[in-house]
Amino acid sequence: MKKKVLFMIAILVVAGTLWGALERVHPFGEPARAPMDDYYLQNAQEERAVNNIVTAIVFDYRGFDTLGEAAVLFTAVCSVLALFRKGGGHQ
Amino acid sequence: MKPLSVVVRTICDIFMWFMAVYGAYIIIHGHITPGGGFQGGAVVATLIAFMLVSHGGEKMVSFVRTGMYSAAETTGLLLFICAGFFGIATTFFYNFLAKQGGLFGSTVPLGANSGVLNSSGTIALMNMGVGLEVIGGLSLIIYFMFRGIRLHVETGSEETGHDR
Amino acid sequence: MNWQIHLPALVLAIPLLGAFAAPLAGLGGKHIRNAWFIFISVVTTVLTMLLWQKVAAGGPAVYVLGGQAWNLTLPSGLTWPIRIVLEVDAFGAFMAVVGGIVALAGAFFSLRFMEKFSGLDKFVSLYFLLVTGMLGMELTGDLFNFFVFLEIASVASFGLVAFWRDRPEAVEASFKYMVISTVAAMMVLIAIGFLYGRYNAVNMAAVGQMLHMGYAEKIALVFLVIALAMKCGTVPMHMWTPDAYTEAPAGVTCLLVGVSQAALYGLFRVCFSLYGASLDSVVVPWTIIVMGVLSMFIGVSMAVIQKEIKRLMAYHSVSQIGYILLGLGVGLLALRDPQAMADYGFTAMKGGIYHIINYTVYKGLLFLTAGALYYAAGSRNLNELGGLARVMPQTTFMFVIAAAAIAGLPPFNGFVSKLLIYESTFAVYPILAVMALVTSVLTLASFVKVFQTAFLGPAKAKFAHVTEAPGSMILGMSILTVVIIGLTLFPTWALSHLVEPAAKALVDQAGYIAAVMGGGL
Amino acid sequence: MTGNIPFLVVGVVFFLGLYAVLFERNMIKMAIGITLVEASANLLLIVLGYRFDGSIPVFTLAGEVKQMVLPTPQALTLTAIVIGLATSALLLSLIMMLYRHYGTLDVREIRRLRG
Repeated sequence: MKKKVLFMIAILVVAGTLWGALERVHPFGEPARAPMDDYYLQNAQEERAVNNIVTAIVFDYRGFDTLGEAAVLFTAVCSVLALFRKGGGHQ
Repeated sequence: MKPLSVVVRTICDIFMWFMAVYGAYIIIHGHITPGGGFQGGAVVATLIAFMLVSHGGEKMVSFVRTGMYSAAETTGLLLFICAGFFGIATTFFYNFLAKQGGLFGSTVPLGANSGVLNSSGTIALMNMGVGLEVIGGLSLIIYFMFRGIRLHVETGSEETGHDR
Repeated sequence: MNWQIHLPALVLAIPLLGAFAAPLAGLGGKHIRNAWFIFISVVTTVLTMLLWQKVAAGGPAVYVLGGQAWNLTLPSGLTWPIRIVLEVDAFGAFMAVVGGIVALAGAFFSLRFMEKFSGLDKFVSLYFLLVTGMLGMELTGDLFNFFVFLEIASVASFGLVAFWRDRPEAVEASFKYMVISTVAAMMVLIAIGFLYGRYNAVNMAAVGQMLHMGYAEKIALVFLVIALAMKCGTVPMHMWTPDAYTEAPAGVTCLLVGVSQAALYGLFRVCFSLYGASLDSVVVPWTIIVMGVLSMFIGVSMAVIQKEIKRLMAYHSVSQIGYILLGLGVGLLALRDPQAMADYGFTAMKGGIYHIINYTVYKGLLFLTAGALYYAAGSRNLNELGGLARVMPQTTFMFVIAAAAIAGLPPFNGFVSKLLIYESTFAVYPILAVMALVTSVLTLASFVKVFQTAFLGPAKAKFAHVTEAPGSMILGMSILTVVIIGLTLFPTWALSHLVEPAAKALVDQAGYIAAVMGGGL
Repeated sequence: MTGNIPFLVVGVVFFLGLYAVLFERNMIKMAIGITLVEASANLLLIVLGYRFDGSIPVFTLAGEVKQMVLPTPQALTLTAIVIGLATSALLLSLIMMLYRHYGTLDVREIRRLRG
C-alpha cells in the first residue's frame, strides 16, 4: 500500500513536469501563431473545392500520411491473418 | 459465443442495415460533413460485430465470406494508391480531379454553404477507397480474432520453423 | 523534365504497390507470387540506387507530394511548407541504398527459406511493408510522416517476427518487441506534438530553422532520443533485440537489421539536422557516447556466453550499433567547434557512417548464413552443430568472409571503419578507443568459437544427409558477399564517394534547411 | 494556471499508461496501458489545436463563424487513432496467441527467452 502511494506521488510529480513543459508550449486555447493552420483555413476551400478542412488536410495536403495510415491498417490485418491462418503445414 | 434472445436478434437484424447505410453515407459525404473513409468504414464494420454479439459465432462464421472482404480491402487500397499514381503527371498524389469540371470536379462557393457532393476531386475518391479498405480490414480482423479462439481445435499442423 | 524527378516518391510508392497487390499476385499461384516478390524487390533496389546517383550528382533532392510542382516547397509568398516534403540528402540516399541491398538479399533468401510454410501471401505483403517503412523513414523530411513510417515498419516487423506462430518463443519475442516499440513510437508522437505546438510546423527543415532551445524543446529532444534509441536497440533498452532477431525468419532478420539502422538514421537526423546548431550542451553527445560504449561492451560480453547461433549474432548487433553511436556521438560532440571537427570529429563521423553500411551488410550476411545452417541442419544450437564445412562449402566461405569483416581483420571493410573510429575517439578520450579495441577482440574470439564449433571438427553422423543450401539462398547471400568484397577492395572509393558526402550532408544543417526553405528568410 | 488543466490531464494519462506498462503483470492490463499512452498522445494533439470560441473546421452549414480551431492536429489525430487501433488489434491477437501457448496471462511466467 505504502509503495503504491509512493508510486502515485512519483507519477504526479512527473506528470507535473510534463504539465510544466506543456504550459511553456503555449497557453491552452490560445495558440500564439498558427500560420500553417490559418493557411489551410483560408485557402483550402478555394484551392481544393472542399468544405471539410480536416478532410482536405487528411486526403490532400497530408495525403501521403493517410496512405501510410491505410498501409498500417493493412499491415495489422495481414499480421492478424498471418497469426490466425489455417496452418498449411508442410505442403 | 452464444446467441442472445430473440428480441435482441430481431432488433439487430433490422438495425444493422441502418448502420451499414449510415456508414456508407458517412463515407460518401466525407468531404462535406465531419467524417470520412475511416470513420464510415468503422461504422459499417460494426455490422460484423453486431452479428457476432447477437447471433453468436456460428452464424457469423457461416455468414462471412472472407474472400469478399479481402477483395474489398485490396480494391480499396489499390483505388487509393492508383488515385495517387494518376496524379504523377504533376506530382505523386496531385489532386488531378479538383475543379476540372468532370467527376467530382465542381467548385464550391466560399464561406459557409450547404455543400456540393460532386466536388473535391480525388479526395472523395480516396475516401471511398479508404472506406472499402476499412470495411474489409476491420471485418477481417473481427472474424479472424474470433476464429482464433477456436483455432487450436481446428488445426493440427504446426509451423515452428525449421528445427522441430 | 524526365521521370527521374519523381524518384523519391517512386522509391516509396513501388514497394507499397507491391504490398497492396500481393494478395492479387497470390491468387495466381506460387510462381506468380514469387515472380512478383522478386520483381518488386529488384525494382525497389534499382530505384534506390538511381536515387543515390541523382543525389550524388545534383545535391539534395526534394519532392513535394501533391504539390503543383515537384520542387514547389513554399507556395507563393509563404515561408513555411504546407505539404509533406520528401527530402533526400546524401545521408538519406546512402541509407536507402544500404536498405535496398539488404532488402533484395533477404527477398532472394526468403524464397526457398519460407517455401514450406503457409500464409506466404501475407508474408510477401508484410515484407514489402517493412521495406516501405524502412525506406520511408530514411527519405521523408516531415516529422509526422516519419512517425507514420516508423509505425509501418514496427507493425510489419511484429507480424513477421511472430510469423512462425506455433513457436511460443516467436510470439513472446514479438510481444516484448511490440510493448517496447509502441511506447517508443508514442513518445515520438508526443515529442512531435510539442514541436508542432511550439512552431506550428511539422516539416523538419522548417522546425529546424525556427528552433530555439527552451524547456519544451528539451523535453521533446529527451523523448525523441530515448524513443529512437529504444527502437535501434542500444543497451539500456536492448531487451527486445536478441529475442526478435533470434525468432524472426532469417531473411526477415536481415531486413530488421536495416530497419534498426533506419531508427538510428532518425536519431541522427533529429540530433544533427533538427536540433543541430542549437544543441548547446554536451549532455546529449555524451549520452549517445555512453550508450554506445555500454552497448559495445555489454553486447559483446553477453554474446560470448551464448549457445544459440542467431542469439549470439543478435547480441553482436547490439555491440556493433555501439560503434556507430560512438562514432557519430563523437561527431556530435565536435559539431559546434570547427577546430575539433577538423581534428577528430569528421573522422569519427566518417567512421560511424562507414560502419553503418559495413555493419548492415556483414550482419545481414551473418544472419543469412545462420539461417542457411538452420535450414540445412535443422538446428541452431552450437552444441549440436559441427563439421558442416565439408557439406556446405559455399556457406562456410561466406560465413568466414562475414566473420572476418565483423571482427575487423585488416584487409576487410570492418577494419577500415573501426580504424577510423579508434583514431578519432582516441583524441577525445583514450579509454573510449581502448573499450572499442577490447570489444573488437572479444568479437573475434566469439566468431572463432562459432566457426570452430559449427563448421570445423569431425563430421557428425547426424548431419550426414545435410546438403548445401539451395541456389536462391546462395544467391541472396552472395549479393551481400559481393558488396563486402567490393567494399574491401575499394575502401578509398567507398570512403570518398559513399561515406564522405553522407557525412558532409549530415553536418551541413544549413544545407538541409535551405533545400526546403530556399535559403531565404 | 487552472486554465491549463487539459495539459495536466495529458501528463496524468500518459504516466498512468506508462505505470501500467511497466508494473502491471497481466498482459491485458499492459495492453490497456499502451492504449492509455496512445490516448494521451492523441489528447495532447487535440488540446494543442484548440482555440477559445473556435468552431469545427467544416464549412458545410456553418452559419456565422468567428474563428475555427486548428485543423492540422485533428488530421494528425485521425491518423494516430487508426494507427493505435491497428496496434491494439495486433497486440490483443498476440496476447491470445500467448495465452494459447503458455496458458497464462501473467507476464512473469512467459519467459522462455532469457540470457
